[in-house]
Order: sequence, then C-alpha cells, then structure tokens
Amino acid sequence: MSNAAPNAPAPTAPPPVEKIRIKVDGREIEVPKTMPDWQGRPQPTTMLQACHLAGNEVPHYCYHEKLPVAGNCRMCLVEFGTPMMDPATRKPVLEADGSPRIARSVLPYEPQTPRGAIACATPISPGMELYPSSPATRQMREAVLESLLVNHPLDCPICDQAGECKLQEYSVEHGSGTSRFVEAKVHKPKAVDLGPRIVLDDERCILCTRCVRFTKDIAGDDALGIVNRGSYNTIATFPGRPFDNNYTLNTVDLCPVGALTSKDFRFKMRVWFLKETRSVCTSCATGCNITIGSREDTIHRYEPRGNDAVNGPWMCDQGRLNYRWIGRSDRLRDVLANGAKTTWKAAVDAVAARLAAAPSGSVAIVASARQTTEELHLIKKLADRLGAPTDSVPREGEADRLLVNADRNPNTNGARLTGISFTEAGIRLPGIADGIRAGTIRSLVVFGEDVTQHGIGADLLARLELLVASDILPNATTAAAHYVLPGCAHAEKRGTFVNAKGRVQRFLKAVEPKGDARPEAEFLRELLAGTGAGEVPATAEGLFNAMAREVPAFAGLEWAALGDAGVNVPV
Amino acid sequence: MLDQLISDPTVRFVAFGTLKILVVFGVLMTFVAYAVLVERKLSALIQDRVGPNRTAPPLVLKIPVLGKLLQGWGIFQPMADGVKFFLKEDFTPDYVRKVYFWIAPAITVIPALLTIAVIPFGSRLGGEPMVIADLNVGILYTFGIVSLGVYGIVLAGWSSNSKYPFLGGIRSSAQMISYELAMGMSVVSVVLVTGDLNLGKIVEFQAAHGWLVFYQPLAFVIFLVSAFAETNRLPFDLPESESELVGGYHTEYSSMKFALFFMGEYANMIASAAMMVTLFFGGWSLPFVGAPAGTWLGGLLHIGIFLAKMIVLVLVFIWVRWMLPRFRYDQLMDLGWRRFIPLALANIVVTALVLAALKS
Amino acid sequence: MPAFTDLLFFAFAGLTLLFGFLCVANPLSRNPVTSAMFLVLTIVSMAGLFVLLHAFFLAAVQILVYAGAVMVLFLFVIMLLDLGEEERRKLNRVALVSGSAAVIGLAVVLGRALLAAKPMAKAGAVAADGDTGALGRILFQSYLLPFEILSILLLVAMVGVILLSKKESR
Amino acid sequence: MTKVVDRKPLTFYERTYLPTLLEGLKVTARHFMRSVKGGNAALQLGDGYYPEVPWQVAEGYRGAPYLVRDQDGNTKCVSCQLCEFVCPPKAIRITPPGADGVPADRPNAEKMPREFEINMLRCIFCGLCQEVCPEEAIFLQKHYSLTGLTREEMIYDKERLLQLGGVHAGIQKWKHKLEEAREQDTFPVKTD
Repeated sequence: MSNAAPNAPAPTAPPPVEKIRIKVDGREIEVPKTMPDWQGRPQPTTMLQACHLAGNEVPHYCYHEKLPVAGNCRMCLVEFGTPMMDPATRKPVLEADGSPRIARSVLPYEPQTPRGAIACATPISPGMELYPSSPATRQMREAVLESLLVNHPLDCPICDQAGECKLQEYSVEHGSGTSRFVEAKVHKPKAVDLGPRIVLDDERCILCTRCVRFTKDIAGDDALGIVNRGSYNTIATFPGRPFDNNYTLNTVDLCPVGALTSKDFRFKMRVWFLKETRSVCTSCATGCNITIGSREDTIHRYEPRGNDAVNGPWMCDQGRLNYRWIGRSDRLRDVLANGAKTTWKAAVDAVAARLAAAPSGSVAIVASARQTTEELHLIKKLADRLGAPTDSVPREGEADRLLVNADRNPNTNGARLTGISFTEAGIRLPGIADGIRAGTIRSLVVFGEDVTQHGIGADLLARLELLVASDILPNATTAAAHYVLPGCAHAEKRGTFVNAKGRVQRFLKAVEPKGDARPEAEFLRELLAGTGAGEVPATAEGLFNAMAREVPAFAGLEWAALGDAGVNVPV
Repeated sequence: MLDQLISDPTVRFVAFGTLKILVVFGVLMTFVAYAVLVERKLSALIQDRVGPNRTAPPLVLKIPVLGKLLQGWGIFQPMADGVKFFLKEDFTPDYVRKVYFWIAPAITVIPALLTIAVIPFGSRLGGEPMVIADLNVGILYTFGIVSLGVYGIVLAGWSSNSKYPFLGGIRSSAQMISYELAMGMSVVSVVLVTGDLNLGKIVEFQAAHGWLVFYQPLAFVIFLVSAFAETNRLPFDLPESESELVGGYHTEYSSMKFALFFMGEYANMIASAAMMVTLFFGGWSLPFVGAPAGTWLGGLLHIGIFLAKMIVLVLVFIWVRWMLPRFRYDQLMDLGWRRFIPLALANIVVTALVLAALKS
Repeated sequence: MPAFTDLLFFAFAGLTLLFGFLCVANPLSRNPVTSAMFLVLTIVSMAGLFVLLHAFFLAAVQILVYAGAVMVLFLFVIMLLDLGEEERRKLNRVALVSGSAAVIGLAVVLGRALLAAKPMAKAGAVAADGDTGALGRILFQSYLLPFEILSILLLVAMVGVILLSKKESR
Repeated sequence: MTKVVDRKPLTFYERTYLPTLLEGLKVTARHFMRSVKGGNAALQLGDGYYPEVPWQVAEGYRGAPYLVRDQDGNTKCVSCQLCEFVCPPKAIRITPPGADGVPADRPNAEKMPREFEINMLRCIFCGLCQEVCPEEAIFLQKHYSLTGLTREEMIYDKERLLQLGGVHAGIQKWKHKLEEAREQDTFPVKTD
C-alpha cells in the first residue's frame, strides 16, 4: 500500500450493504441493514429510517438527521411486532399457513394498552413488522401531543413560529383537537434574552434538546442546558454568560416550536407571506445554499437550504444576517453620466462608443469576485475585444473550522476560471495602477469594487480620461466615475457562483432591482454588441450554456443540469 | 356691403351650413341627454318604481310648486349626469392597447352624429332647405357611415385586452354585419318605389303619394328590427349584455370615455328614428297634405312634425327595451340570416315585379 | 374653385399612399390590427378621391362594402385567431427577386396603359354627379357578361365556404 | 334515469314572435298605466325614503370591518396577520411591529400592529377577517355607506378603524394568562 499517491484512483464503490426484509403497515419491503448516522458513520437502520424508506413519515421533534439521537420527545412512538421464537427450540413459531407468528408490542398485563418503541432510536431486525398507521400508534401520538400541550401557552397569534411550527402541524395531523386539561398551566419566563441574536420563550419549549445538542456537538460551544425539574424544566445558559457564537441562529431553525426565535426576524413578517427563493450566500467562498424569504421586493430573512456537499443544513449567523444592504436606501438607482441622470441607452451607447474608439491596451477592467460567473465571462470577452488587462479584488478574513472560509468573495474561483484574475486574485492590480500612473492606461472600467481601497487611489482615478463604474452601493470610485451604471445584488438576478471547492451553484431571483438598476449581464450584453464584440444570449440560462461551450473549465455543463445542489468542476 | 355678402351664394352656404350644424348638434345632444332621462323615467313607471326624482339645484327648489315638480320629474338629472361623467376618475388600465383604447369611444360616437347630416328634418325655412347636406346618395351615405360605427365597438373590445370586452367586440362585429345586410336590402325596395337615393326627394315623394310604410310594411318591419340590432338596443344588446359579459365592450371604460359610448348608443337610436321617419313616415309631411313650406311658420311646423314623429319612434325604442328579454345569440343570427335576408330579397323581387307591371 | 379641388386631390392622394404604405410596412407597429386599420383609412381616403371625381355612388359603396363590411370581417378573423406581433422577417433572396420582377412588370404594364389612355376623354360624362342610372346601364348592358361571371365566381366561393365550414352530419 | 321532456313545437304564429310581443306590450302597458294613474305609492314624492331617512340595518348585518378595543381600552389586535392572509380582495394591509416596534398596550400580549390599514374600496364585507381572527379584534359592523373624495381617504388606518370600531367586551385572554402567571410565585413574570 503506497501512501504516496497524489492522484488518488477513482474511489471504489462502497461495499454493498446487507439488506433485510421487514413489513411496514403490512407491506413487505427490503431495507439496508445499516444507514449513515448524523456523522455519516454506518449504524443499524432505525425504525424511523425504515418507515421513511417505506414512504411513511413518522412524526418527530427531538430527532434530527444531522444531530445525535436523544429520544426524549416520544413523538415517534410506533407500534411494532417481532417474530415469535419458541424458547425451547430457538425456532420461529409458525402460523397454520406457514407464515411466522408475530408478537405485537402490547403490554402483557394490560393487553389493550399499546407499548410502542421510539422509532428514532430502535433498530430494526429481520422479519420485524412496523405499524406506523395503526390505531395504537395513533393513540400514542395523540397522548404524547396532549401531554406536550399541557403547559404550552397556545399563543400562536403572537408566536413567530406560527406557520412553520411542528407543534401546530402535528396537532392538526395527529392531535385530538380538544384538551382534557383543566388546571392552571405552569407559567415560565417569556421573552428571555438568551444572547445577542436569540430570544427564548420558555413556555413554548417542548424540551426536545435539539438546540442543546447542536451547540454542544456541532457548534462546539457547550452553552445551553436544561435546568430545574419536572414541569419547571427550562432551557438556560450559564448565569451571566450570553449564548453567543457564530452559529446560534441555527438553533432557531432547529427549534420545532416557537421557543427560540431570532431577534432579527422577530415580529417582522409572518412566514406564510414569504416567497421562498433558492439562492446562495455571498458572504464567503463556502457558498452555503440558502433560501431567501421575501415579500413584495423586501427581503426578510435568509435560511440555510440543505446541501450535504456544501453546508449540510447549517449556515453561520454572519452570512445569515448579511442581507440588509440589499434594501438600503442609498442604493445606486440612477444611471449617471458625469453626475447627471440619464437613460440606459444613452449611457451604454456613449460608453460603448468611447471604449470602441480607445486604442488597444489603453483600457483596463477591474471586475469583482462577487459577480456571477456569467458576468465575469462577459467582462472577459469585453476585455479580449479591447485588449484590456483585467483583475478582481481579493477579500480575506478569518476562517473557522465549520463553514466560514478565509476568502470572503463568493466567486473567486469563477473569476479565475473565466480568466478575469490570475491564479491569485489581485496580483495584476499594481500593474494597472502603474499603467495609469505612466499614462498608458487612460480608461478604466470598474465592476462592483471600490478601487480606491485597493491601490488605485483617487489621485490616479483623476488622471483617467474615462472611468466607468458599475456598482450596487455608492463609494469613492462611483463618486469619481464619469459613468455610473447601477447594478444588482445577487438576490435581484439569476446566475452562478463557483465556490472554494469548485462547486458551480446557481441562484435565482427573489426581488426586483431598485430604481433603474439592471442585472450587469444585461448591459454587458449591450456593451459587447456596441463595441463590436458580437451578440450573446439574453437569458441567464443561455449565457451559462454559451459560457460552458467556450470556457474549458465548464465544458459539458448545462444550466438545467446544475440542479439545486450544484455540480463540481476541477479548480 | 353686408347685403352683398349675404347675397353671395358661397357666404350664404357657409353661414347657413354652420348655423344648421350648430343648431342640429345642440338639439341632438339635448335629445340624447333627455332620452336617457325619459328611458329611466319610463322604465321606472313600467316597473312600478319612481325613477330619478332627487336632483335639483338649490335655487330651483325655492320656487314654490314648480321647483318640487321639476325635481320630481328629474329634469335636472341629465345635467347632474353630465357633470358626474366629467368629474369621475378617468383611468386607463395598464394592459390595454392605449391608442385604440382612447380612440374607440370617439369612433363610436362620431358616425352616429354624422348620420344626422343628410336627414331632412324640415322642408324649408326662409328659403333654406332644412338639411345639412343635400346628398344625391343620402341613403348610401348613411349606410356607409353607420357601417363604420362598428369599428368603435370592435376596437374597444379588442384593445381592452380583457375577455368580456373581447367577446362583446366579436359579437358586435358579427351582429352588425348581419343586420346591415338585412337593413340595406329592406331599403332597396323603398328606393325602387321612390326611384331616388336622395332623402329629400324621398320625403317629397311621400308628401305627394302618402307614407311609404303603407307601401312597404314588410320593409319597415325589417328595418325597425335591424335598427334595434344596429344600435345594440334590447332585445339585441348582446355586445354589452350585463348578465353574461359584465358590460361587454365598455367593461374597462370609465368617466367620459364611457359616456361617449353611452351617448353613441342614444345618438344612434335617435338617428335610426330620424331615418325611419324619413324613409317610412313621410319625414316632415303629414299624410296626404303638405308641400315644401313657403312661410316661416310653415317651416317651423314641419320641423315640429318631424321631431314629434321622431320622439314617438324613440319612445317605441325605449318601450321595447322593457318589454322583451334578450335574444340568444344563435336566435339573433337565425333571425337575421334565415328570416330577414330572404324576406327582404323576396320583398325586392315582388316590389320590382309590381312596379314593372304598373309601368307596362 | 379648381385650386381648392386640386389641393383636396393631392391631400387625399397623399393620404392614400401614406396609409397604404403604413398598412404594409409600418415601422412603428407590426400589429396586424394596426395594419387592418390603416387599410380602412386607405379605403376611406380613396373614397375621398371618388368624391372629388363626383362619383358619389362609388364612394359610398366603397366605404359601405369595403370599409364597413369586408374590413370588419378581416378584423373579426384577426381577433379570433389572436394573431400576435408579426416578426420582422429576413429577406428571402428568391422572393425578393421574383417579387421585384413582378412589381416591375406590373409597373410597365400600368405605365403603358396610362400612356396609351386619352386623358379624361369622356369619363366625366358617364359618372356625372354619381348618376346611379348611368352606372346601372353600363353595368347591366355594356358589361353584363363580366358582371355575371363575377357573380358566379362569388357564388362558387360562397358554396365552397359553406361546404368547408359545414359540420359532418351523419 | 334521465327523462327527456319534449318541447312543444311552436306554431307558425308563435314563431313570428308576435304573441310574446303583444303579451309584453300588454304587461308593460298595464303597469305603466297603473303607475301614471297614481296606483304606485312610491310615485308620491316625499319623505320616508332612503336618502332622507337612513336605512335601519337588521340585527346581524355585516357591514364594514373595524378594529375593536377591549374593555380596558387596549388594542385587541396582536398583528398575527391571519386576516391579511385570508382577505379575498387583499384589502387588509398590516405592518408588523418588527423587533424594535412598540409592544402591545396590553401586558403580556407582546405585540400589536405598527399600522393596520383596510382599503374600503377593495373590501367586500365578506367577514372572513372576523371569522379568522383568533383575538376577536376585528368585527363587521353596521356601516354600509362609506364615501370619500379620494382613494387615499378610503384607506382607513389603525387609528380610524379603532375609533370607528369602539369597545368590544370579551374574554381578556392575555390578562387572564398574566393573572394566572402572577399567582404562581415560581417565576418572575415580565409585565411590560
């Protein structure tokens, strides 16, 4: 066995998993004997997983695919039966027709009372029969729900979870509709300030401990715990220590009820109004998959979208809260020519004419690794046409061990693969600055960056004959620009990013651009036509497919084939 | 100098022409406005209701008995309606084809007004013929102009870009063409009898020989029914039928643009009535008496006679609206194509034969 | 006032040509309904020309039949078929050549006919003041055969339409 | 079993539409004559009719929806936005308080709308908002004749709705919860 094999051979297929036969609701199916647990290690298949494979979802609160199993909510109780063994012969007892006799899980001393097992933690065995739809199972679920609701305040009208609350959903699906409980409910603290981003309502908590397990086992910050006894059980942090790490808001997603709510989203919008758009987080090169919740062109929240190849079901708080700039009131809304408002046609025509007239090599383009791959590809085409040097701007931060990448640009790899920047972003920038200083570069086109922060100061910008800046928010560069072309945030257009691991992921449009702003690809297309670089497709799909044909790194890819999870390319 | 000007035929023509146009237009508009009131009052009486009886300017109400009476009759209602139409919000939906949407109401109302130009509404007044344009082909002119009226409705329906108006427009185009044929053919026999296309001559013929309705009763019936269809009045108001098409072609219209459609319908109705009076009821003449008036009084009397006949016919139009339910579309087409056109054709043949026999 | 009539003639002739052009090659709109409406305007302006020739009957019939009936049917069909904006097509070379050949040929024939014709010999006498009687006499005496043939042609077309549109009945 | 009812074939006379015409003429003429002769009481001008004497609505009439206060004068609405969601013509528009918005003026209820607007031009008085409201905060009341000179005027804001709605004495759920909590000395309860 050589350990010096840099080019690892194609991974061998995992050994075939042994299958066992069981019955779910009287229907015989074959399930693998082991399945991956929350860390991906093979573990004996549980009843819950088997029911899932059989197409029968078992309700659950504490169980979560990506968390250790706790088995404390009891919601997943399922009636089951196992083949009877003759204790003397150790042989299965057979019915008259030759089929094995099944022992149902009812208590021996109280035969009418079901005695289910928690499906999330009970492994299956050959010949087992599961009854997730039996009257006994239904009765158990009803009883569990009634007990969970004993102290629940039922304040859904003021609860942010309403609409995506598991307690609501299961009560409708499996609950009894009425309560036999007449005593006063136990009242616990409401609106407890747990940390800088989290509010806890103890009355609503059903003590599933998902949040406790997440912070301990995933985030690695053992901050939460359960204190007190019996009816007075509550979630709490260590006295005087706030619940504050970069992943706290995941507990809000995990919380099946409205106990943990986000301060940022608190009382902002009811979830049933939110339009959900599949998108990608732009805060770092990890490219976590997100769902944008928006209503009428206002973004209200980001939520992580499960993708095991990128972020699992999690995302960091920093990325999640980084959406307010899209709705900022000082967004660039107008097309400006020398400070005066103008139309897109006039501005694009003028810029195209001046760029087309500029001698080769006198134009430079600074693009941004926050732009979509398609836009970067179009910028590269434009640069090739004009003979212009290009680069993008690096943006570094601190990485952590979980999701945050040191590269804070979402599309550095896109910029590299399309040829905008060299192997490392930003190494051509000093050359461009020198060119401006020497007077060889007289026109500069900047996309989405403030170049005064990156070595091309205001004094250099003042020397330029033509400075075109396309950006989303105003900065020193747009203030100095002769032409300002307002662009769009990722939530306002469609496109793809290539993350740090080379995964090409697409994102969709959630809200309309502000003011006159347009997606960059649209006016790049017009600039290309205006400078005589030819026609390119008008849609994001067409652009991506055309780019895949032209750029070797994306060879063979298609927009439609990217799917929701993305596709890896070598980087 | 002034005498010279007055005696100059061109000046006379222009001056009297303008005067006649203004007067006729004013009278027509008043008729349109009050036809609406009469319709509302008459329908109310037929349906055991009261009708408009609330509108009155405060000053009028102060007049002891008359004020209350005028208010009760709703005399001021048309004025209030007019003011309301002007003040209502005039909106254009976003999704319409704007140019057509804006010109369609005008196209509807203009032909209706143009038709009046050739109607001889009196004999002579001070030596001046009481017709705005004494055309040789008056009847054909009327039909040509009326046939253009359908564009207003069709374009309104199409440009509204909405399903009910569209259905209304489609219905209207088919209905108008169908009944134009029957109407035109019914008039052919009238023309055969009089031997002239000039409406003035036709009236003079009737003044001499008696009303044409007695010569051509079948032609009159066909013309009358077709006139109902051409003006989109009940029982043939399928282009706007409220119960199924909301408002038909004018569903998306409001304010003055809607008012133009409304005025177009009533102006059309009055024009049809005037046409029928001219063609079948001897115009300004009374049965078997009357020649072009020589005196001012006679001239005014003739105009009065014409208007009286016209009002009676307009009342018939209004009465029928509250008498009959709407036809089904296939019944409407059946009536037009399978009853009226063959009947009108037969009428032409019979008339021609009789005329030939009389001549020989 | 001959000058005034001439002015009117040029106005109507110019409008006819303008509307005709807009009907087939409207640079602003490729909508079939717009084209149809410009055709209506063309027909109406042509009726104006007839009026200037004192052919009132012809003018009235032109508006009545073409503008009032035929074009309404056109519109009816356009709306029912819900035709969208017409795409601006690339010129087909074969069509271009054959089309221009046809236009040139037609122009030559028309030019020769116009050159050969005697200017205004007795046209005025025939249609004087839109005399329907004279028109009728020409139509039913001099040109009876062509008239009847045309009528039969229309009849054939009508029978054809009825046959085509009739539902199969067993 | 379908039963086919044969239509009575019309006679030629009937097919000319004449009998129905005459019948219609008879009916309309009869009513017209009766009205003209004064058999129609409504013809008598005078008072006692709608514009002068407003119409008295019946019990249970469903007019315009307004917000109500509880017997302590507090806003009952908690901005749950169910009415906004259920409203068929989308006449209701609620601006939620947000994280930094004013808390409810009732203790324990945590929130109330920052703004609550009903566009009375859109409202169809269907009553679904009243039906769906978990707080009994919105009621269809007896106003049926709402007028205004501008569209903006017809969008009733929270203040106006509350003022028009008046007081509705009912179960004070949140107050009851607070009192219940105060009786349990185990936990401190925030009252504001």
